[in-house]
Amino acid sequence: MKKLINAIDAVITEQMEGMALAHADLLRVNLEPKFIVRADAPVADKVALVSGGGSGHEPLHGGFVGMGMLAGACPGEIFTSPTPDQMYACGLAVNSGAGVLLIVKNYTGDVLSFETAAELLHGDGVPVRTVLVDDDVAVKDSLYTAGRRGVGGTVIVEKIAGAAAEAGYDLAQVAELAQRVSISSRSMGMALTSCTTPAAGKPTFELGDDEIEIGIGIHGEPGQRRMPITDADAITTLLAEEILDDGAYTRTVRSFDPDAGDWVEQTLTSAPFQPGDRVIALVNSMGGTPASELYTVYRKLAHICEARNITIARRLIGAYITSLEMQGCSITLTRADDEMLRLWDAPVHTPALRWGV
Amino acid sequence: MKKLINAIDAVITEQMEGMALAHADLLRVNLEPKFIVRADAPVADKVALVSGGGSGHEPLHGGFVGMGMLAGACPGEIFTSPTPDQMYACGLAVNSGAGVLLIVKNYTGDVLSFETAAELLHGDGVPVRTVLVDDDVAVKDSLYTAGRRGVGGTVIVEKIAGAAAEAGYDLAQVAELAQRVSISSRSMGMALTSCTTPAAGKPTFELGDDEIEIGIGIHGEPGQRRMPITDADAITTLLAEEILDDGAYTRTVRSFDPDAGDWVEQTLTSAPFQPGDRVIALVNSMGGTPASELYTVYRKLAHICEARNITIARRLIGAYITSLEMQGCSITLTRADDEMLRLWDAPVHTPALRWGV
Amino acid sequence: MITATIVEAWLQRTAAVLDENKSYLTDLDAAIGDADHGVNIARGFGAVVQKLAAQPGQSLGALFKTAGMTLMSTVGGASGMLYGNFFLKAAGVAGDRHALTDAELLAVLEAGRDGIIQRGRAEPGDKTMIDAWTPALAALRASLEAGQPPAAALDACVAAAEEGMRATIPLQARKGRASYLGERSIGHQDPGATSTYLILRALAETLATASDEM
Amino acid sequence: MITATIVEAWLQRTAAVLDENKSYLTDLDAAIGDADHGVNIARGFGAVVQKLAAQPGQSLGALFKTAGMTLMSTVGGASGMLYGNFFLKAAGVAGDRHALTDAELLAVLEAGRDGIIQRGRAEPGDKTMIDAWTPALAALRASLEAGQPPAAALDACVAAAEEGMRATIPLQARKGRASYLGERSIGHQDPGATSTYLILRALAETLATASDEM
Ligand SMILES: Nc1ncnc2c1ncn2[C@@H]1O[C@H](COP(=O)(O)OP(=O)(O)O)[C@@H](O)[C@H]1O
Ligand SMILES: Nc1ncnc2c1ncn2[C@@H]1O[C@H](COP(=O)(O)OP(=O)(O)O)[C@@H](O)[C@H]1O
Ligand SMILES: [Mg+2]
Ligand SMILES: [Mg+2]
Ligand SMILES: [Mg+2]
Ligand SMILES: [Mg+2]
Repeated sequence: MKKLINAIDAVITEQMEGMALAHADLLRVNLEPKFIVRADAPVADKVALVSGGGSGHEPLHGGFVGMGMLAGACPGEIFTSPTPDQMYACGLAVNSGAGVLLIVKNYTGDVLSFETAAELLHGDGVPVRTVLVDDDVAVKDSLYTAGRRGVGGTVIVEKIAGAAAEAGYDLAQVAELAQRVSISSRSMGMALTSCTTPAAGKPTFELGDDEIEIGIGIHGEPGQRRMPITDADAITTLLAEEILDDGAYTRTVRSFDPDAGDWVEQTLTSAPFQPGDRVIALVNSMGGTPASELYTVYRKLAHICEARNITIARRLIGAYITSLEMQGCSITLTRADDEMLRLWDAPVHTPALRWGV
Repeated sequence: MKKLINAIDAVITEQMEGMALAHADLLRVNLEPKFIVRADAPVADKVALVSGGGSGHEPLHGGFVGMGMLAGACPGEIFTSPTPDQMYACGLAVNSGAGVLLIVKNYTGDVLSFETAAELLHGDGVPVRTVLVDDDVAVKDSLYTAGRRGVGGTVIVEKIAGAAAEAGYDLAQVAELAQRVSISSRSMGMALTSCTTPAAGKPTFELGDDEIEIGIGIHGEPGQRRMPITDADAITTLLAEEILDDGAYTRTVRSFDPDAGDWVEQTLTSAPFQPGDRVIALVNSMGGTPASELYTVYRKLAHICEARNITIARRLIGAYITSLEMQGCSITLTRADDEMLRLWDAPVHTPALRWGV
Repeated sequence: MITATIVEAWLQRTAAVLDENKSYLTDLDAAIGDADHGVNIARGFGAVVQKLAAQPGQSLGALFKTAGMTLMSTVGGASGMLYGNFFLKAAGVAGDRHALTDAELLAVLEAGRDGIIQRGRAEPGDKTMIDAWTPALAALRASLEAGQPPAAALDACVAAAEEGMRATIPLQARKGRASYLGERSIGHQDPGATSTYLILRALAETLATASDEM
Repeated sequence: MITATIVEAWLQRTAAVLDENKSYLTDLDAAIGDADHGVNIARGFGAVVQKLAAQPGQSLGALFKTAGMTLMSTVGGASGMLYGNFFLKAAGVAGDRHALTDAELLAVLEAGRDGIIQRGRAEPGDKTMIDAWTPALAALRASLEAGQPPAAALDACVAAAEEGMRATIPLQARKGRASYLGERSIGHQDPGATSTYLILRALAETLATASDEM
């Protein structure tokens, strides 16, 4: 295992300390329990977005803490959900009274932890709502699985909902919008290589020299299937078609209703992409793939979208939601309306995403 | 070889096409000969910065084309200097009449090509100057070598000189400032893994599972020495001390003087770092090292600088000058005065660096 | 009677056993999950043991609550939440008792198991830890109701847990991370069912040692 | 007389030989450089051949100029600029001639070599292509001045180039990318000196074939 780390137990702590030293103008770091908050949190009268998840996906989520995006982020151990005490303490630290929206990627561990945290925050009188991100089309059905995983769509949800919070939307409005962005997002990823968690010390899965893994998540877990390596255009076509040809997807989502003080279930359907749609596109590196290769992918994606009369209205190309040093990429498309595009363009100032300021 | 590419011959072209599709608001791409220019070039009354070098170092240089940084960039084949016809055509395309500054990383091929291009541009009546970047302290002497290589300092030079050009400095002033930033910069890099050029199809050098290479450049060339892998703090200390303990460095630099219409030689000395210095710090990924690990390096670097009473006034942490998918990092420190810091903070809007706008 | 001392000994033995089986569990999780089950659960029970050592003389309710809260805040991931919930619900039933009869032990374990189901909403056959818990506690209840001595009842419980664990191999996962693999999850033993088996085995062994010593 | 046809045949043979030796040269460059010499130079001479085929009947000056400009714009890197300069300077001496005497050939080659030195400012012993060019052209001049027949003179030239190439092995590089390696450049043969040897060998072989055919 070759990494720029020190003691394995200290990896997350030291990365957080590094962030605190580098970005004192943007964020503050708390180590026990671990969370990261905006330097100016709580921000009066603004809804606070809190997300979190296993570490190893940087810049997600800590790199998105700052003006116009997250108020707080809770990093777990590498590839392991954070714990409810982190989310609870983070929620308390960022709540201005306008309430907290918990952005939850759909993994059993994350869901269970955020559910507990939501109940704890509610118990303390914090107005709290939750939104689930489940955009990974590699998972086909929601009936016989834990449902689609939350992957690249999370970045889009955090940016747009963050801008809405900054613009003064109230908690119910931010939650409704976030849910809308979430179900408008679809992603698909692939790996050229595996990755190695410091604790395991060896690659999570083995890939042959001429094999690639299609339909991976973001935790070094094996994907949907394995195939011989092919070229960038073929890989891009495969990922894009999985997304663009994906039919309507229906799932039952549990979210916390602060008025009822309880969980409510909603059945939500994502409509398939259609000619005429405008989308935000994310071409994302899994960590070890350099930006140069992503442009080759983007080139093909742009051609495919054009041929289907889908307009890429905005795009983000880089490493935004990663699996440590894994080589590979994912594509996310989010169907966007005017409101979403306006909020996408709104100023954001975080370590990993910055514009308009 | 596992990469997101198509035909090997098309790698650079397709990446450029991807950039053009992704960033039509920022830049235009020319394919024969290959160069990238600001969408609004030539910009009236503004000095135009042109840089270039082998490909494989993305985002350098094409990712830095845009408002407040480069007017043009000339990508060579992977790890191979671009050719004078590219630089010549690019220089003509961006010259508004205020002249062109060629930013040259110190490699024999680059230097010879830019020298020829400067002569050609001068022959066409374009006011042209050159500045050499040679900041790699891994190269010890300038007498028995081709001199220090241009590495991370290039990013700092391009940002600050770009801001100066945007602010209306004239050609001589931009060149003088760029030269000052260049000789105020020192860098040192290391590799955890090698990298593979598409043409070669196999790693440029072989590194054992528990070896690292210290003092690498950015072309997959072997470094200064090889040692057993150690932890991030030890590696950071080693890199930082090479930079901070580096004595005065003197070299003879050839630059083009448009008034004389000829080359002039100047002997320039970089003063060593001193307690009390303010610096801009770049902690850079060689391509395959994820941002998370860079924060561990930054943490230690901050401690080291603090102990030496050197103030990190600004910092940049990410993949800015890479060697394809190589894992590893480099550190660059630039001694900065008020003018440089002001220009550093000035707005910039390019694919890979953006703030203030 | 199962005293607080015995329960602490159980948790200590569990911590030791999980630590020994850390790589084994993580390897199982690497096959159909994300390769963290062993490391995380061993860290969590290690923390429980440390916490309990610092707070001696608690009631069983307090002791289970400490265990549950500690697991929730140190394990991370699905199993941390689920085992955490197990002990929180167990705490509710144990209350301020300092010892449990065999029947009470059964009630405590069943409440814990129900807590796992309540949070995780897994059903038998979903290829989760529930596939070990459910047959194990059914066997325990049946043996006790048949009037078997506690040692034999617990042996039956462990045997059923082991069988339930092995029976996860041919199943396709429908809950948790392994469900993403679809048919590719078939042929692998569920890591959570395996840790459940180890926890119950540690309980049986602890009780056996304790009664030997009496 | 060395006609334009012979010169074109030389450049064709050079392109073929460099293409055959592409991996060999690139491997030499991998050891002390950046692993691109063979690929780049083969691409460059391939382009020269294509360009010349499209522009038949040029004077030797025009022909060398095309070669020089093409190398400069297709090779990239140090050697592209240096070999490009070689042909540009050679073009200046060849002028509008359509054939060269042996003495004129020597003058053309020497002018080209001086062009390399002028741009690259390498000295003998710096471990560059100059270490092949300088002894090779010295041998050619000496042989011709000693009245040897052109074939023998060119054999001496090639032998000296080969010796100069081999003599780069123990040297420490002081110019070009290999100089960054310091003492680690010792023990490796310089790729540029090797391509120079191959270019001169192709010249000797071309002239030998041409005179056989006469
Ligand atoms: N919904 C659920 N109900 C019961 N057990 C579950 C559920 N989801 C997952 N598990 C159990 O958790 C185990 C995985 O635990 P662990 O690896 O620690 O969590 P994670 O998948 O978050 O990394 C699985 O093997 C399974 O036994
Ligand atoms: N200053 C110089 N003068 C003469 N030859 C040089 C000089 N610098 C480099 N060379 C030659 O160039 C060769 C390397 O060529 P090449 O690999 O194509 O260029 P690069 O180093 O730019 O990749 C070296 O082996 C050496 O012979
Ligand atoms: Mg996990
Ligand atoms: Mg080169
Ligand atoms: Mg797991
Ligand atoms: Mg080379």
